Amino acid sequence: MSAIALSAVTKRFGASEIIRGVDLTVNTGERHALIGPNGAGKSTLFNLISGQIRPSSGEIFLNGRRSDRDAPEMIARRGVARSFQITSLFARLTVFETLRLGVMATHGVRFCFWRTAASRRDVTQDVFALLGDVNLTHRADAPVSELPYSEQRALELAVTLALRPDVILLDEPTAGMSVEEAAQTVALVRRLTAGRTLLVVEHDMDVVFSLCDRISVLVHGRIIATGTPDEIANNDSVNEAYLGKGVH
Amino acid sequence: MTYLLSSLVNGLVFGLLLFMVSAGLTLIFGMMGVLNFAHSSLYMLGAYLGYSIGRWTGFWPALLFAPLVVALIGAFIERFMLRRVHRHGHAQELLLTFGLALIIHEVVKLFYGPYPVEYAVPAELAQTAFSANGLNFPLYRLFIGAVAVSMFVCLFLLMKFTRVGLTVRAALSQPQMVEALGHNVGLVFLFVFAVGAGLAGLAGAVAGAFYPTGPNMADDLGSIVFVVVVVGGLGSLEGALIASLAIGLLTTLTVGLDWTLAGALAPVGLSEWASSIGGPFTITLSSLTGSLPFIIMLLVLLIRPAGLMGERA
Amino acid sequence: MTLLDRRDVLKLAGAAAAAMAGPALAQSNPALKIASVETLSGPGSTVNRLWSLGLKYCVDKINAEGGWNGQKLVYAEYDTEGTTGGASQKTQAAIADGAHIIIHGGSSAIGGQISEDIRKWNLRNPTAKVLFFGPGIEALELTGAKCHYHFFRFATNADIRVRALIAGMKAENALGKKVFSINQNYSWGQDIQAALEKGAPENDFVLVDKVLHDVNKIQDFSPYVARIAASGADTVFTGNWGNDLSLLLKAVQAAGLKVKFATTFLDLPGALSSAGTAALGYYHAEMWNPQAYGAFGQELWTDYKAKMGTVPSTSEAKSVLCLLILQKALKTIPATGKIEVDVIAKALENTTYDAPTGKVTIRPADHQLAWPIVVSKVEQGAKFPFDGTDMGFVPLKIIPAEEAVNAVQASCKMQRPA
Amino acid sequence: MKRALLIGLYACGGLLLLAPFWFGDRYANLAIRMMIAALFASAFNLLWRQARLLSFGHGVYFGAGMFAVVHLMRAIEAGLNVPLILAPLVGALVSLVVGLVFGFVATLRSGAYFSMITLAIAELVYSLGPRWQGLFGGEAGISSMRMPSMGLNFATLNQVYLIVLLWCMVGFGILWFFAKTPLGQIAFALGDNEQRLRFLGYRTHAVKVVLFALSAALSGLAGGLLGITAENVDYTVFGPASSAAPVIQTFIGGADMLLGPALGATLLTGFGNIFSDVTRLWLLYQGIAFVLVVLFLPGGIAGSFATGKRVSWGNAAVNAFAVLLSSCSLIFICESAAVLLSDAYMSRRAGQGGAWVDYRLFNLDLAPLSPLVWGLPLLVGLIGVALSWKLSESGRTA
Repeated sequence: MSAIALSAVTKRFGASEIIRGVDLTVNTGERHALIGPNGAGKSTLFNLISGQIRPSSGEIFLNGRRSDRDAPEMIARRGVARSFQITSLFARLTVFETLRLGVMATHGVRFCFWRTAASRRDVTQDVFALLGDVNLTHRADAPVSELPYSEQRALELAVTLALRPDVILLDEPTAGMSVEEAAQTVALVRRLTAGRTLLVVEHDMDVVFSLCDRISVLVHGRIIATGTPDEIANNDSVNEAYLGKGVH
Repeated sequence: MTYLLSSLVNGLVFGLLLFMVSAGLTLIFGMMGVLNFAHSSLYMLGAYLGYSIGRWTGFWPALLFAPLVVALIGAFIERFMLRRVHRHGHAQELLLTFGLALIIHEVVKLFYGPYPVEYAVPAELAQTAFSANGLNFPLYRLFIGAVAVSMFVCLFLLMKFTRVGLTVRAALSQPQMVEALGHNVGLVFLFVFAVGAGLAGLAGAVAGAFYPTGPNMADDLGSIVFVVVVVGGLGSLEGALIASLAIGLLTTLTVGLDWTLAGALAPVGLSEWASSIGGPFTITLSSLTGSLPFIIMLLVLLIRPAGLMGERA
Repeated sequence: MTLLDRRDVLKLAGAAAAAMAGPALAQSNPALKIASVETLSGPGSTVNRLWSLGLKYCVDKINAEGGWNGQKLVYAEYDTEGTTGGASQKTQAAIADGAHIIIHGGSSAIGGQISEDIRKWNLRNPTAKVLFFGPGIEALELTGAKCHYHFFRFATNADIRVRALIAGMKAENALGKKVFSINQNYSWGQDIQAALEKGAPENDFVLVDKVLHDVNKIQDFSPYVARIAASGADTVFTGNWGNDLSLLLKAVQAAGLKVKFATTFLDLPGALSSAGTAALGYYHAEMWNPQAYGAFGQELWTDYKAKMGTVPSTSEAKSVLCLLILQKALKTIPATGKIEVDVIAKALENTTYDAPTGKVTIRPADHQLAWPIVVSKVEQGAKFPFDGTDMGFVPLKIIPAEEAVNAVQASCKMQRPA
Repeated sequence: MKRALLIGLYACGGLLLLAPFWFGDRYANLAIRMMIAALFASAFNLLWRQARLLSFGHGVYFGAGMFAVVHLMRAIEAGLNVPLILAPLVGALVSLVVGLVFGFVATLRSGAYFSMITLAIAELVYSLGPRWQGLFGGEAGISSMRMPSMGLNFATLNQVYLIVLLWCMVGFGILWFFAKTPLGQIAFALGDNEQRLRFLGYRTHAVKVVLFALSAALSGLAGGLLGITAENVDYTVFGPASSAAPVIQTFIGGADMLLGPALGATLLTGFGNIFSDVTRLWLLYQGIAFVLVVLFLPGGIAGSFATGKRVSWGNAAVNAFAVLLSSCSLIFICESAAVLLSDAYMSRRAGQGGAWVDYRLFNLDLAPLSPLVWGLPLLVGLIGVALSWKLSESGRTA
């Protein structure tokens, strides 16, 4: 069974058709990258899969269940977590509190108002374990808004992972990072997503080629090719439409 | 039949007045994202200024100057107040205008006293347009309607077919880009807010001569105008027009209807039971006229949250 | 210590000048303290502050005549801020400041709250009772189910007004056969409508249609005017006041509808001017009419204008009359060195005030004042022009107090002090 | 220094809580109103501080609690055996239910829409209020009387004060505790970034409804306490003034602090009580204060004390002096205008052949055309404004 399956998905905004009949399959356990030139519709496709917007037509299946009419929170509860391209966490919370929100969700602590959040030891333990994973333990009490960019990205990743998802959607996890930071982040992603399904939108070709098992190329709202990194690198139409441009 | 005809015409004119006031509000919200709580206060200012200026210059020049002064006040509010709190977000802007509404209300009372002032229709418009079955239809109503219609046409053309509209819309979605293209975004916002305020001022100067110009006129219209804008879809001029007309007609036509919920239950034989409960079951529709806009608003929000013409959020 | 600043502020503002002067004088007789609890700020202040102005004027007048028992009356104003909660709070404050008589004219809702507050206060504090006067609160209930010994209604009520209007207009042959009722949808308007329904069979007219509309919500009355026209009514009865009256009359004027109106609040500021000449020939019933009050009316009219800046509106005049009746009652009470409000109440019950229109008495059963009612008609060039127009209310018929006053409501079960 | 000032402020507040026992009914009454306003504003601010939802219709829930409690008190009068001290709880429960229903509708949207929907709901209830005679008692409302229970007769306000104090402490305790619970944390996150929270699997609409209902319930508790105090309620409690009060009080006090709204509510209730009898312009001053706070003190009064920045005693004193100067000047000019524009003054002028006769204000006889009368206050005001301007400039460069 595939983790993510799209069939003939279309999305129109007013008169303009952004996604034009996309078929895409991401197998369970595979690391899949979605690439394409600016304006190809990558973010839109990403938002469609994660439930932020609904397709105009077509069907989306996550872990074999139809999901294109579900609210984001229902998709999240089904073990599909996404990160955001522009870091958008909770400005008034500390790093610890932010991560705790993710962990509480997996522990089913939601409408609880009869005990303090701090009294849940198991939650606190999980939070510190995750903080350790992304090397943010020393930052636990810092407000999120005061973190440097790379640490915000690491926290974003940690929050995504806190849901213990089996399908992870990452939106440009290394955008805006230096080469060094990007390499660290890739290592982090590789380590933390081991054994899970990963769909990543990424610009940086080094990242894509080093991280992913398969790649799909989106151009003008259509998938023009899907394959292993080698296949994609040698695909003529891809070179013409996308990589070719990148070389210039 | 006379009743129906006169109610239809009255409803249309009242709807058009609602449109005149809500046009500026929806314009400002659509362009700047600011919900202007002081909008109906600017409408009131327009009426009072029309009255004051008119005492010196006569009615017609006042109709020109009063909106201009209100537009200047609007420009001042935008430049020195709204812009200051802009970085704190829309809620802070909303609170600011809410506070301004309180101040304008008190200042008007300070200067003009607590009673309505004598703002009268000029002699050349204080005539009867036509009569039907002994009821006169005042010419001034037609004048209000004509001003509203021409306002809609001008705004519509301005937004759709000129660079002003394009720039404003672009400035909202891509402020940096528009700035880079050499447009002054701050000036665009200043212009929008001043125009919105000026429209409210014009509506006040026109309507104040017909409806009483008193310190409560802002409160009276304020919440209904919000309803119009929400029902029409925030930011949509066409939506505001449709919603204004609908609410104007509906509130006018229901005046004659003494329907009750208990009466409506008669076909299923529950009429007496409902009457015995009393309360909401025995309220007549005609006595609900003032509440009707709010009921409509809640229904629209439940069925079509973005409003009639609003884009899906 | 925010709580203690209040007194200092009062001093600074000079509002309590009289209060400060009080203790300095002889200790033998305490000064009678009168508190006006009224809506003096916010939207409702438009009409309501008139009551306070009238009281202020009359207290000054009484004090100029020597006050009572060698002491000047002490007068203070309290702002309800337009809410019953604020009214209740300010009533407490007035009592704490030592008020003996609290007066509210503006609204039946706020008056009802104050009346209840005072009823409870008097039950709980039998040694420091307080009186409550209502010179303008006309909801029937206050002399009905909510009546109590310490409340006096120095005003008419819906029943009195409607019956007076019907009687006056019938005498003029002006009532016609078809009557339309348009009223605000709350107790006052409902009371008027009920009084009309009751009066129709006795007085040989048909209530062709009746409308209760939202209070202070209607922007445009032309649909109602269309409904009046459709009904073919000869006379329209309305208890509307304030904006609701101005707008209704403006719409009638604009539509050119030829129909007589019978009104209760046409004499308040803003109403006649918005109605314009359409109001000519309208009928009105009220206990006060400057022309009917003859020399007294003339004197009040000119003296009030000299002192307060405007001619007295009906509200102000009613405030004045309320205190003049009190003054008369006070004169019958011998100085005892203390103020007992039960004694004042008793004296009021026994007082007959000779108004120029006839005798005014206070009915002990429910403390409703029985006034002679003046039915008048709006005419141009009247002796006392109202509201900045050249129109005024020319008296047609004075209905004696005992005819005008309504029957005691069965729901009033007044507990008299032992 | 600011911390010390804040602690001092709270200590004063604590002392004030006990004041009514020394100063009698009048102050008990004022203190009760202050505490009720404080609880109401804080309940309103539960929505704003946490979830960034700005309600303009909280009078509905306050009123619902008040009506519920007065109805209950009538039942107690008729023989129902419920101790009076538990009555406010009923107000809270009724408002909880009302809040769940209206909250469900209102929280379908957020931002400005939410504000407008809450406003419309309030207008709707306000316009329906006088219709439903049986429930709302028409224009006169319904009234009751406190019955003795548990050995207290509740005839004096001091005894009522005890109930109010107790329930307000419970209310504030709930507010304080709630912020620390998981749901409280979620609510904070909701205010920051609702979309992100949804992707963590939280049903944000449900969170908002629960939060709204809790806020409504605490508002109802405050309303219930007023019901016990006033023993009377009518539909005007649903009016715009009730809904606007917590908004104004909260933002003047400081919306981002737990006790900010309480501070604002206490101050404004106190000042309103004092000034509304002295000046007709109290609402104007309140409006100006509100706008100035929104413009220059986004954190409100409490927020300006609690910033991380260190400010010297000297600067604070100068700033306070500057504010004092400009407000004195403002008050003088406004009050002068009020006198000069009044009918009474107009007629005095007319009596003197239109001359600008002297007017009386603050026990002074003033000539309206004298440059001193207008110039001095203007100068004083300008000095005040310049002082605080200079201070804020130097604060920015430092």
